[in-house]
Amino acid sequence: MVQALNRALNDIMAKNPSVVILGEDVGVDGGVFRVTDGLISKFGPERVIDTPLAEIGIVGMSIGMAISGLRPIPEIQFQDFIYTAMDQIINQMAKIRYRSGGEYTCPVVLRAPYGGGVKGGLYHSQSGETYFAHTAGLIVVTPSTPTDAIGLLYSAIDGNDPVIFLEPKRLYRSVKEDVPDNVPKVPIGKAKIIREGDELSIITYGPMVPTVVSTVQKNNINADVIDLRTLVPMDRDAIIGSVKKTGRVVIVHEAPRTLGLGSEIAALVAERAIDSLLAPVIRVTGPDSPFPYRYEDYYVPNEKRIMKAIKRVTEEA
Amino acid sequence: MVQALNRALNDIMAKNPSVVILGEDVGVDGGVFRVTDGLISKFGPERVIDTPLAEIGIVGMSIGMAISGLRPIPEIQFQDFIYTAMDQIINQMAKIRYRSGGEYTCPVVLRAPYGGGVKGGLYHSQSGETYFAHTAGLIVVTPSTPTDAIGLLYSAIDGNDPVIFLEPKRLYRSVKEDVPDNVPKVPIGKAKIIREGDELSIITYGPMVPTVVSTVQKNNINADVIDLRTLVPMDRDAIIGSVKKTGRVVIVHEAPRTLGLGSEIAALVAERAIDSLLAPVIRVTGPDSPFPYRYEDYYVPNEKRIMKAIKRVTEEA
Amino acid sequence: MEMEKLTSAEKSAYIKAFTAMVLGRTLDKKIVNAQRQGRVGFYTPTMGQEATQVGLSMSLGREDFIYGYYRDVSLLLHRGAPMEAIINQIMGNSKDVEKGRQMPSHFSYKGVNFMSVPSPVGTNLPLAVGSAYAFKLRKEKGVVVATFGDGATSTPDFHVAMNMAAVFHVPVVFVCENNGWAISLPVEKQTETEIYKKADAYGMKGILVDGNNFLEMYKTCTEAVNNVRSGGGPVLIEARSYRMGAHSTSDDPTKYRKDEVKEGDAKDPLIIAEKILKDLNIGDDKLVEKIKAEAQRIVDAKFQECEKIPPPEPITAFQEVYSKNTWMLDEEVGDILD
Amino acid sequence: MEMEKLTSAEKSAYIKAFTAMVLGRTLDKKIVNAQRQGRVGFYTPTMGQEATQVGLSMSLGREDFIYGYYRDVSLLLHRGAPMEAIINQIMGNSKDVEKGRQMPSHFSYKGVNFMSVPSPVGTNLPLAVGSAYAFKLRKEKGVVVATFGDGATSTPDFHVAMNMAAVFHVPVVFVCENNGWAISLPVEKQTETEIYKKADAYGMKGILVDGNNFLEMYKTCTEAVNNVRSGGGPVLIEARSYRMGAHSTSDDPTKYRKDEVKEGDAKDPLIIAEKILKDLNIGDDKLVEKIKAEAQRIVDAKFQECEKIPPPEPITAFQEVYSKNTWMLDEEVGDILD
Ligand SMILES: Cc1ncc(C[n+]2csc(CCOP(=O)(O)OP(=O)(O)O)c2C)c(N)n1
Ligand SMILES: Cc1ncc(C[n+]2csc(CCOP(=O)(O)OP(=O)(O)O)c2C)c(N)n1
Ligand SMILES: [Mg+2]
Ligand SMILES: [Mg+2]
Repeated sequence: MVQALNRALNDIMAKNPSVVILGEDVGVDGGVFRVTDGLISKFGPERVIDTPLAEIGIVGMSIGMAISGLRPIPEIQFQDFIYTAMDQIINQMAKIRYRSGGEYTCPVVLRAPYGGGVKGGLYHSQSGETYFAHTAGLIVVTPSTPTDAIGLLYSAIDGNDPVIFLEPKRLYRSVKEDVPDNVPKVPIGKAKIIREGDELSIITYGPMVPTVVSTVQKNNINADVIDLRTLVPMDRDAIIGSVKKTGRVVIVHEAPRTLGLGSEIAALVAERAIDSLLAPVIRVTGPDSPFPYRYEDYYVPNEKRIMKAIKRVTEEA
Repeated sequence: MVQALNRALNDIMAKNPSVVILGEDVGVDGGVFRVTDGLISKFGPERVIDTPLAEIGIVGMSIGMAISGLRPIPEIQFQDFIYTAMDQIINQMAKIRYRSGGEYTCPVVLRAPYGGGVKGGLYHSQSGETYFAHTAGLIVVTPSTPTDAIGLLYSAIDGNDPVIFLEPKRLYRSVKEDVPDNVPKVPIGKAKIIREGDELSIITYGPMVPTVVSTVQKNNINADVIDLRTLVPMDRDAIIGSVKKTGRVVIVHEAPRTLGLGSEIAALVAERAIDSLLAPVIRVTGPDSPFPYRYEDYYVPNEKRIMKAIKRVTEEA
Repeated sequence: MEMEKLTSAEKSAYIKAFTAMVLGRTLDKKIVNAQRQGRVGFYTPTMGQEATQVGLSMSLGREDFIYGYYRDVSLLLHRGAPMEAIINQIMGNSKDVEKGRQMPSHFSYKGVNFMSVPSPVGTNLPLAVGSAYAFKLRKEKGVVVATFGDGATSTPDFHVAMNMAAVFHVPVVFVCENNGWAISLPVEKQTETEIYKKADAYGMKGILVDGNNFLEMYKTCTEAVNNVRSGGGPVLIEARSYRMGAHSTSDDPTKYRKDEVKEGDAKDPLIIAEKILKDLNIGDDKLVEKIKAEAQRIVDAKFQECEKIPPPEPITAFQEVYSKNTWMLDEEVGDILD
Repeated sequence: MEMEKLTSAEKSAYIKAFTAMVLGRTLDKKIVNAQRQGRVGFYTPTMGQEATQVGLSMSLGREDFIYGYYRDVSLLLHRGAPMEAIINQIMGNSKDVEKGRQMPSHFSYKGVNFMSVPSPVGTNLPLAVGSAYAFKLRKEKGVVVATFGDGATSTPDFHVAMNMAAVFHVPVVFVCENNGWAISLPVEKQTETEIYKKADAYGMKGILVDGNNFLEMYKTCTEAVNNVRSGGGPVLIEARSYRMGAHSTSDDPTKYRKDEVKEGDAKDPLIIAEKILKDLNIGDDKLVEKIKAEAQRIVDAKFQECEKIPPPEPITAFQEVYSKNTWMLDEEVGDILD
């Protein structure tokens, strides 16, 4: 996925001279995960900007750049460090268009690696999608494959709204895929039905997608597997359509359970598909605790826990 | 409620010399809502501290004070301004005990007025409880009456965990009540069943409680009305118990719908009481938009919208 | 006062400046009164900062972009924003460009490149650096101006913006309108140093100027702005004045201060401006009175006019959250307006 | 080098200092090697900052409280934290006081008043001010020390902490361990001024010191700390050294720099310390070699010992989130461990 993102950024920057990249170590170093590798030598330090250590500045400058007509793609080195910039995100980025009566807009595409997978402990593993998804005014997307990463990035940069682009760092190097030459845009707001089945609906996204898919394959589960791709606005029709068909739901994500994205999905189901439900809606998620250095594998949902949930919803009358 | 809080703070400071208050304008001015009025002349400027304008500092200093044995009660002037301090809250306050292996603790009681009611527009009306409730390590409480405000504050200051104490500014002056001389502690984690009924369960908290109660009274609704009081950890048993009895649920809060607290409540119900459910779980909430200056009354749930929801769940088969 | 020979352009510029200051003051008092009568919801009086704002505005060009703050009424007026735009915002009526979404005093006026004001103090500063970066990258000649109070210098955003502006050497002018107070906190308790000296910490030039004197402001700002415009890098200007009114219409300053400067005092920027006009032989009592009377007439008329404008449609309160509403919002608003 | 007459207490203090530096360096290399062999998950080498840390530590008392950062290994050792505590943290084993919850290099050791290190850069600084406030309120004689890198000076927290420390006049010592780099960003691109000069912006004293020389550090810090302790208000000390290693074991510095200082160079703090010992006639080659050999022996032995310690129980990863687990967490962990 790192190479895919790098390729997409290359394309985007070559096509549009208004696009700039900024963040810590994104230039000379090429980013700590190498996503921006080589860009500075191609596009110069004016467009690939190594910033001082201040997320408020990275995000705040990006907002100002966008207001003044640029198309910034800031990088937050680890999503865990985004919170010093939270005010800029909640009170500025998400509200520029609204508060100015539509006279100013804020098309920033904010990239941030999130989730576990690098033995990073409580400060290099967080999954903070709830903080963004709850903030009206932000689009939130997350790819689960290299091709989707490119397609979503194209859509994000073509839109006119601020986008929080969450990159599952667990999948940066683990997923291999033949990426086609011409990757089409992945539309914002549309989920992908990865597999179809009748017995239950498994709803997931980002870092958990490969785990869910391999669990389903290995155990021959007859399930719809939905990769949300866009977290806000969520693809209600895909979710509700599937649940109406299967009547059983398992939601899988890595973020802590309480008010994790799963709670919104469960609420949508409880609001719109209650008549079709044949079993409790089960969430398989990270626990309501910080992310530990040791026992990462216990924190992150795994095959065993997913299977337990699947059994529970399918065995229920 | 302002007077009740002021009285409780007076008590607490008189009893425990380790308690300090800090924030913008909390001293000489007595707080912009007058909650800390008069405290500085009683307890001196060393314990009632007017700070420079920086929420990171107010929160960050409080955390350090708590680590070093004080019992700080910081005030954020409006909850909307807490986001510059979000990193301190998420990455420090909520994680001190955990990351230090329990060797250091962080008993800070962070007070912040929240919600609409003062014609404050998008930056003086926010209800950000989700941001805190999703953060493991924080206790989140919110009173709906002056007596509860005192009782919850006593519990908060007696505990050993960081508490986000959200004060519904809409109720600061609107609710009158005879507050008894000796107010008992309100236990953390326990909801209050304000009214009992059989036809449905209405779950709400903080600023929406009086609106829900008056709606139910005026329209003679035969409902359980549950005031959560503690948002984290939520009183699961009170919620599930009531839903099992009534089979119908309406959730009312002012925060935006997507990933508002209602989504967690709905998810709990969908997980644990699905067999008892006789109707969809309906959320009556603020919309997924910023809070407008004009048309505050449209943003905030009102009798009409609550009644519509009640009708919908009770008329359903 | 140095008695240089003034060109007629200079003379009319000074009269224009004085007029804007008088208009600002007159409008201010009108709104404060209207608020007391319940005709306006809220307001942050700007009295005492007219010279700071007008002097600054005189040094700027049309192409320059302003991240202002909630007291910048005289700046807006001098820069050419129609008075109606200000009053409509205060009233949040259907002609308010912000469509009644923001609290009074949170102005926006694209016609004079004045970006919509947020409430959280200091948070516009990093945006100003970003805009200035865009100007520099595109080799445009505009500069970006950020105004803010003394309280704002304590915020995280101030520090980060100053540092990044200096590191990236962008054309931004930071103007601290130091009115001595941040609600109840005097500037002496806000920080242990003089504000303009904070520039040193960033390798930036810091300038102190008398913000009560529009001519001093004009001259100092012109030099500073020209230097920024010609690639000299960012600058911090501290303009010292005094907040003559309450912090806002919700504030009661008697809780924490005696008003040290009152209208008509020698330090009142309008009194100083009047004296300048007279000393430079640009105006006399008659002119001053005429300008004041005219200002009152205009303010009264505009205010009355704007009060008749109907409120925006309720639905506008829930639009433009995105380029296209989400389905959630559409549904929710459907329910609300139903 | 001034040839003053040294007391025997001084002599042994200097030997202790040198020993701590050697231990720090030896341990550093041991861990970096172990990481390459996959025996350790991650590490942030501290090589080059030994003199800064040890000189600082020499100036402090037991009662002082430290908000350190991830490179403060030599500081911990000199202050008396057992080497096992450091290695156990690196390994996250069952004797790690943090119970394997934190990444390597995020030390905690209450026995020497060293607060658990978080990753987000700079964010400990406001905490240090709060702790210092507590000390002052209770009239205790301890001072609070916050250490951090050059990169940290750009953070919001740095600004706010410095300003509040000065306003409240609390006993806090800010020590910037300026090693020239923040990952790939050289300090010249981090900010346009020298770091110690940033103190001026807060009305605080700023001091520049050679962080490669433990004796200079010791003397400068002692004076500064004593002044803080006696109520002189906070201070900012900039100690200049050089990050001789990679930023971390995940970093490849060849992408962005040539290593300007190598082990054994004249600027290597250990070489400087050796020379000091010899110049002051405290030690000779033999002593130095003995200390080094002894250090190697200790490090090897301790490392081997700690490697045998079993990991913590999985359940410890999900405890102490609160004083008492929530029902949610209990349930979730039940499911996880089931
Ligand atoms: C981040 C933040 N914290 C608190 C407030 C509440 N508040 C509004 S104005 C103000 C004082 C601002 O003082 P200053 O910057 O000097 O500007 P002035 O009002 O004096 O013009 C405060 C504390 C806010 N708007 N934003
Ligand atoms: C707020 C935050 N942003 C980014 C990072 C990632 N990061 C870790 S260390 C570092 C550089 C720190 O440099 P400096 O403060 O000079 O300390 P040094 O590592 O040189 O000792 C960065 C950017 C972080 N830990 N915290
Ligand atoms: Mg002020
Ligand atoms: Mg460094």
